[in-house]
Amino acid sequence: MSYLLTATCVVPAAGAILTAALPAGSTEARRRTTKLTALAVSAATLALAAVAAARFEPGGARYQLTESYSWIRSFGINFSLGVDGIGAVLVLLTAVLVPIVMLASWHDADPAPAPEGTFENRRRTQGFFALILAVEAMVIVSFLATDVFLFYVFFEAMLIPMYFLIGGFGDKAGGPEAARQRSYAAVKFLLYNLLGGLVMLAAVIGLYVIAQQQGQATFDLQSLTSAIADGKLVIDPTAERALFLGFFFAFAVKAPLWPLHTWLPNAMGESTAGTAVLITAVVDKVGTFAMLRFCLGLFPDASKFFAPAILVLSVIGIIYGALLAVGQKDIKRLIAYASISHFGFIIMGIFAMTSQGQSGATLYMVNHGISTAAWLLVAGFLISRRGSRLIADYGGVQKVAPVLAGTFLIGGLATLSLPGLAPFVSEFLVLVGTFSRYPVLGIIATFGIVLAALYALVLYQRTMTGPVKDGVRGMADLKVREIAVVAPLVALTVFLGVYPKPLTDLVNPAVNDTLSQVHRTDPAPAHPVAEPAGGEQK
Amino acid sequence: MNSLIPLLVAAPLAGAALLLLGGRALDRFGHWLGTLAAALSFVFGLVLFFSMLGRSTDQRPVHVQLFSWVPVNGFQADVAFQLDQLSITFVLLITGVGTLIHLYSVGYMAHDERRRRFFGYLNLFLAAMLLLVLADNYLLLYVGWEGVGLASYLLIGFWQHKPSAATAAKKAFLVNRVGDVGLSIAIMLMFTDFGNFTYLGVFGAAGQASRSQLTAIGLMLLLAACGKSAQVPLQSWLGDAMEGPTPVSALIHAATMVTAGVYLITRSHAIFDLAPDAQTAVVCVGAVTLLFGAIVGCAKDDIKKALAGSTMSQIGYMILAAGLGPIGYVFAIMHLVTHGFFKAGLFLGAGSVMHGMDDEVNMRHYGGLRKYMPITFVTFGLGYLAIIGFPGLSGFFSKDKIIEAAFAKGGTEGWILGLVTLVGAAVTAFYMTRVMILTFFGEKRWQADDEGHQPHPHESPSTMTLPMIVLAFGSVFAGGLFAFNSSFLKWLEPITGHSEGNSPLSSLTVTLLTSACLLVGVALAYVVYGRSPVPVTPPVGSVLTRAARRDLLQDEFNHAVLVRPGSALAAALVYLDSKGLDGFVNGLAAAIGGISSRLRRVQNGYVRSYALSMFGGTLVLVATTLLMRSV
Amino acid sequence: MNPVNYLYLAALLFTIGASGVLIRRNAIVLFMCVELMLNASNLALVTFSRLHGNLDGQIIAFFTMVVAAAEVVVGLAIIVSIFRTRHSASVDDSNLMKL
Amino acid sequence: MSAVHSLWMEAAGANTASIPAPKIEYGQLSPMLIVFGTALAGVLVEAFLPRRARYGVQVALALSGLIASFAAVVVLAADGYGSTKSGLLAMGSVALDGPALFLQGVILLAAVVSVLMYAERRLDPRVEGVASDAFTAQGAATPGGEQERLATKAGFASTEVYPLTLFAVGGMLLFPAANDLLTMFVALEVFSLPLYLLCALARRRRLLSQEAAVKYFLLGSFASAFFLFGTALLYGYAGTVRLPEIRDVISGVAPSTPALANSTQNDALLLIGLAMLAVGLLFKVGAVPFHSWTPDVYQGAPTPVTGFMAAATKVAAFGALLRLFYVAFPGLRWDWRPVMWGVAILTMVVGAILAVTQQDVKRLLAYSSIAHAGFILTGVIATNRQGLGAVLFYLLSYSFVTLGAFAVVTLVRDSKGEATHLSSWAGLGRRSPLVAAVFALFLLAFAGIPLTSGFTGKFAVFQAAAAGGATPLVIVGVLSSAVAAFFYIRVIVLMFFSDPQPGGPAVAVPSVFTGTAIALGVLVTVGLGVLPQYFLDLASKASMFVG
Repeated sequence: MSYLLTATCVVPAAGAILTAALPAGSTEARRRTTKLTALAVSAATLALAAVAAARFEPGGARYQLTESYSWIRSFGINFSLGVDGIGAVLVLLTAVLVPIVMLASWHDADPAPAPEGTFENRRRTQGFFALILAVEAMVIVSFLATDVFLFYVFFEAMLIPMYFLIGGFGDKAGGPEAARQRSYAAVKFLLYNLLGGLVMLAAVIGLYVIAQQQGQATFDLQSLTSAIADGKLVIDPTAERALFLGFFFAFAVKAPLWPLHTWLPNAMGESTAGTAVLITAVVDKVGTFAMLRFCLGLFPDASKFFAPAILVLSVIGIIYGALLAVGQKDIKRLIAYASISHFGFIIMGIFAMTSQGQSGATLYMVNHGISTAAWLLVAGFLISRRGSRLIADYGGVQKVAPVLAGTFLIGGLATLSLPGLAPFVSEFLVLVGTFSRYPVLGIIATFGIVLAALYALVLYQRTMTGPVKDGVRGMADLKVREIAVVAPLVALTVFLGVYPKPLTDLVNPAVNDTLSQVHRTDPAPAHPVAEPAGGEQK
Repeated sequence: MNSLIPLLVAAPLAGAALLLLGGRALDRFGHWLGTLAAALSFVFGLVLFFSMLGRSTDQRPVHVQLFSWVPVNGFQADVAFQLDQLSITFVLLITGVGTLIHLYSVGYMAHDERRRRFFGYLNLFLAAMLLLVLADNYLLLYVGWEGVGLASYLLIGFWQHKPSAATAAKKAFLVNRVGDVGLSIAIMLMFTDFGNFTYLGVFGAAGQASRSQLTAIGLMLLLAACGKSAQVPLQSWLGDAMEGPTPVSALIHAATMVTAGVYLITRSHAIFDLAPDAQTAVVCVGAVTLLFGAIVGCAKDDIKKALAGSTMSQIGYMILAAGLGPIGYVFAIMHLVTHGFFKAGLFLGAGSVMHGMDDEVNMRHYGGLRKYMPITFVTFGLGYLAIIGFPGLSGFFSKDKIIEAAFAKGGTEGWILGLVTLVGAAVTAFYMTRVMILTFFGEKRWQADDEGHQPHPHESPSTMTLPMIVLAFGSVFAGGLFAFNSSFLKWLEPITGHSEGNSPLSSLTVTLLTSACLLVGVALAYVVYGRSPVPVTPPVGSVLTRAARRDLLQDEFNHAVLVRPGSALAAALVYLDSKGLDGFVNGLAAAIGGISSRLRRVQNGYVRSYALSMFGGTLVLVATTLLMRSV
Repeated sequence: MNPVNYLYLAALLFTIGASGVLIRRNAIVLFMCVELMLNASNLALVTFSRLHGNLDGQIIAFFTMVVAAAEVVVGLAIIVSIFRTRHSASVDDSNLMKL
Repeated sequence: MSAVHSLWMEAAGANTASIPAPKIEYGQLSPMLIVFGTALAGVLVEAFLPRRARYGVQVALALSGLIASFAAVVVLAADGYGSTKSGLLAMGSVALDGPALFLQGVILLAAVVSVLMYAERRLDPRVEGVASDAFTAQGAATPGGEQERLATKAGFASTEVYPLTLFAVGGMLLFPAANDLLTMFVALEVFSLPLYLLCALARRRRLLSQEAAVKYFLLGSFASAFFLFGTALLYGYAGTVRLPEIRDVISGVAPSTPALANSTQNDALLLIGLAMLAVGLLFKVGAVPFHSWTPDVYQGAPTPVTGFMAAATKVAAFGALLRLFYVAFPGLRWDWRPVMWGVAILTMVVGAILAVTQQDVKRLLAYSSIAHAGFILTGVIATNRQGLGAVLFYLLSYSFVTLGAFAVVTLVRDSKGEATHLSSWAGLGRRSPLVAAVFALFLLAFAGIPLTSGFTGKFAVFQAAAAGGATPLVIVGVLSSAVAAFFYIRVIVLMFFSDPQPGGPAVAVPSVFTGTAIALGVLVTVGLGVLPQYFLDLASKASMFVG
């Protein structure tokens, strides 16, 4: 048994404790030590994640590098980790984004204008970076957990550091009103997700009880799924549907799926750009990831039963999110609604239950993470310069800060899934995968790409073009640190748009396995091409 | 040799990357770097062309697979190129005209501080356009398709500080996106029908598919073509796109990108040939746009917008021809190429005029420029003759063939189409003559601008005139060259197929009719604009004129049908989201709070009421316990 | 007399005691009502003891008396101390804490 | 009449013949005996030692007594009691089994922590040069009167609280172990009476303190009366007050006197008796609708006493409730379960909803304790072994979180003593991040966030309830947890995201006593959240009643 996966989880966790314990103080040197420590820890995590992904053999078993330690024997709970293709790419995404977020948030946690000697001035920096690392550790455990309970625990526990990140470290601008909005957003985030988690808790318990009654008292995902597949564990359809809904509700809140999305614009709007990236690019992905791994794996029949309804919701989400993004006046809320639209695509891809849809959805998680991070972080740089989130306060930025405008445009183009950039590949796969089974939904969803162009370009047009507005005049272009933040994201967006094969190779076997769990095969083409030019790959 | 094919795309792509990422260091020579990249690509194209010429007909198409792009179970998308007669034709047009326009831009953009970026965008456009025509499958074509859209967006909005330019760019992208939906759906349909979306695979299996499936695919492809080629109903962006620098209008919005729709339909002929209903739709779109663009072109005072209307109309010809099926494919492409020459020449001429007139675009402020800009006048004039189809010049050969083909469609349909194309030819002659007269003839009408600055019309520098001269050559001779011995027909026939159709009129009759229409158009224009001085402020004009000035109310229509309801919907949803969904949740929280504060009153602090609640509770407990037993 | 009647009496006394707790204001009276309830229980216990023919009930009754005595000690101490402060033994005056 | 008489005579004759000499298992009863003995010693200390020496001696005595008692519990457990063997002590009136030992252990630990909080003398500013604790100088003195001032000046201290607490602890130890209703009643009174007194002894806000005492006393004795009457009715039904014997009578294994069948042995007696016993116990656990004393008493009592009550009383009362339902009335499951469902649902929902609008920390915690009583009740209702183990575990985790939370409440002070109004807690996280973080941890544990003991307990209880077929209860529990989370989070928001009020309360630096109490709370909260297996095993092994 290798300890690689445990190390990948433990390093950021230990790093979080270490960072939190670093000497307090508001001097520049102290703060820099803190930041560099945290950055080093996240880099180490990235290295570990990369090693894990490299050691993963796409052709091999579904879960690899598995580790298992008894945790709570009474309930059959183990600390079991294992990585499959889907988990691998998402862990990589997390590990890549965290250092970038840290670098982007370099000064976000510098002492706020707070009274001398208060917490803000002494421990703010340590707190911020420790919380980020804590989130990273918990997210990674969630992606690697092969024990339902273990997953649940970290799925829920990550709310707490996220909550403090949202509520404690907002935009610097704004007075008491901003603070009020921020704590409202944090509470809303926590309550929504907590409610989701509690409903899931009921379902987790229900699953365990049913399994226990049939002599399968375990939370081990693989044992459960194989028992379900072999018919050793039979859940009656009503119960299965109820359990499915319990799980799905939690994931749909976190993902978020329309109409459970309303916490996201608040949370993303009020938090720092870095935190917003963590929310939308990393934490929310746990929700969609879990739909793919847990909902489909544990409740195949219920998944199929509810798939049409979920697809309808996700299509509504696609259009609704995009339309709301069009109507926003606030840059970050606009991006948040855009994300809601994108999550609609991801969920649609998952529940279309085709190889293309699910591979696409998995890629979408990664690509959306990268591209939205780029868009959002540049937006954050912009906002930090002007101190306003209102679109109307900007105009003509392109003239004074061309690099900023250029990267912002690339982020926007990635968001609207421009072919050649990574999100296109995944979005098209999702659309094709959905269309081949549900043509009408596929067509409606396709119109989401028009709306995506609308909100992305309108945002660019209003903020970056036109005559230079007063508050924008003299705005500095991106600094070296900021370019270092955006450059890797842009590079990844382009690279994965042109050559996503490394990811698809990882993801495909896991998707096949998931589809076989739900007993679904892709719809066959009506008139298959006798000799396909590309050659089938099985 | 085939390894040159990827380089066709790679050269301008590398140029774009270098220019866009390179930083200020490249400012001094970046424009030459960009031009070099374009020229290099052109050279590669020529080499490939001649090597293709050297092969027998069935050996000409070549196929290069670069790498597996998106491998997912059952879904294989490769980055692979297919170079055949059709694509090499486009390659040469794109890189040839492209190189010329790069050269022209060196002069035209000489004073723009962001010239390096401009060349970067131009190179990006070339790369995307080449990808579009070289792709061997629809998904890769889609990449190029949107890539040119992006380049077009960037270039239309190149002068971003002008709100009008930024708006126009956004509009162009959005309207194109609607078309892209069509392309997406078409690819999805192909995937579900055939499990494949390579040209080879789809065309090979098309015969087995039902007519309705093919019609659906065809219609979706048509939608895509409408977006990119500014055909009705997605035509509205092209006029606004003239906000971009003139070389852009010449390259993208006249010679190459906007013809991508024609390419798409011709390329997909295997589908359209089996879907007559889709073809009918194509023809209708072409015919309507042909007239629509021509009418708009008649009313515009902005020289570029007049030319844009003309472009729309000419592409309408091509689309119409492509919709005719094997009768018309070759001529659609032929007209496309000749149009590429003369329309690019015309736009460059217009740019040259603007260059000399301090960016004045209103033709009513021109007049008598032939004396000031002789080269521009001559090259523009040759382009003018070519486009109206003056016998012997390029446009004559290609347009004549299309009109013939329209008649050759046969039946009532053939007559209607033939007449439409003839009327179109007359209107073309009218509005182009109008442009010619307003710009180069008559009295000078230019005025000082607000700051009292008088324009001093002058001939453009040689980097600008040289491309215009080259294109003028093309405008004059290309058509004859193609028509000679039906060389173009023979060249493309293996790819597109060809049939003569059964024209009720002889070829000569058609030529005579066309010439007559041409004469009528020119004469009419002369009567209206040539004989009396042109008013500087436009007369009110008839209802039709006023409507035509406003692009036949297309924007008003879009606004009323799409934009206004759309923004109302968005606003309503924003309200609903905060008051409805969010309000529900907040209301729930408030309700719990309300219940809580009501319930709290029970806790009134009096021992006796606590005791009462306990006593009551006991009674209930006892009662229910007893009740449970009796039930 | 049928011993069961004692049971009815016990129930009646208990109810009277409980009602007293609900109705009376004076803390001492309230407390006496509680004592009445305890004594009603004692009566019931003794009666049942008699009916069952074992001594357990009677023994319990003794315990109850002791407990009641202890309760008096504690209860009166509390009531007296609060009376000293407020000069009132009305339980309705003690409602500083509510809601 | 004569038949009855002869029966009585015969029975009496049989009894007199077989009366054995009372046999007391001193060893097995040692936990209780040690505590009672220490309490008596404490009384003697009060009587004979000079005032100045009393504080130190009493604290040392109480702590050592409690620890010795805990050691006795551990020895008994190590001896196999509670897991492999069990016994009936003192002629069958006291049970020595798993739940009893486990809960006694928990009660003793809670008592140790409480005594540590009692002993805290650094938080309150020194009054006239004399260190002072949470208790009034002289309980009998009128609040604000001359006598009180003099007593304070003289450095008096209510060191009686230690023996009082020990008596209460002794009663609590007996309560869950009581194997007959009489013992149970006596134990109930033994631990209640000292608590009534303890409530009245606050140094600050004595009016509230006295009011709390009087309310607690009156309502408590009211509830005891119900309990006693219930005892009487059950005795009437079964002819015995031994729990196992009552069970046998109910199940028909040991029929009672047949002659009584018509007059007394009918189900009405049984059911009414059961309901009334339940009332007495539900009052102690603070279940709705018998909860109304909780907020007022929790608020008014001195905070260390509140902590002690909230933790230890709940443990003892649930122990007795479990024993009652599991030992005496398993046969009546189908009668009491629906009723208890209703009580549990009401308790969870009302507790959670009422807490939403609270403005006082102590009242908030009181309502929270009500909601938690509801969660624990779901485990009681499970009526399976898992449920029993889950309840035991929940009680362990809950008592430490509660004690920790109340210990933190004692630290936050302004010039008038503890600042319990929530508004004065605004921005606490900014002034004293550590204290606020610890309190936040306790709140999160209350809310049942994973990786805290609260989550493990909640999971165990709900899981048992679901396995016992009480799925709707689980769903209600989950939803009311969500509502409950709302007010816990509100406090966290207040502490961390609100701006501190100028002149708001400061956090006093505690002595080692309170420090230890809080540290223990944190340790147990995190420990039972992250690595609960050992204690789950312990609870699970202990979950077997004797009898």
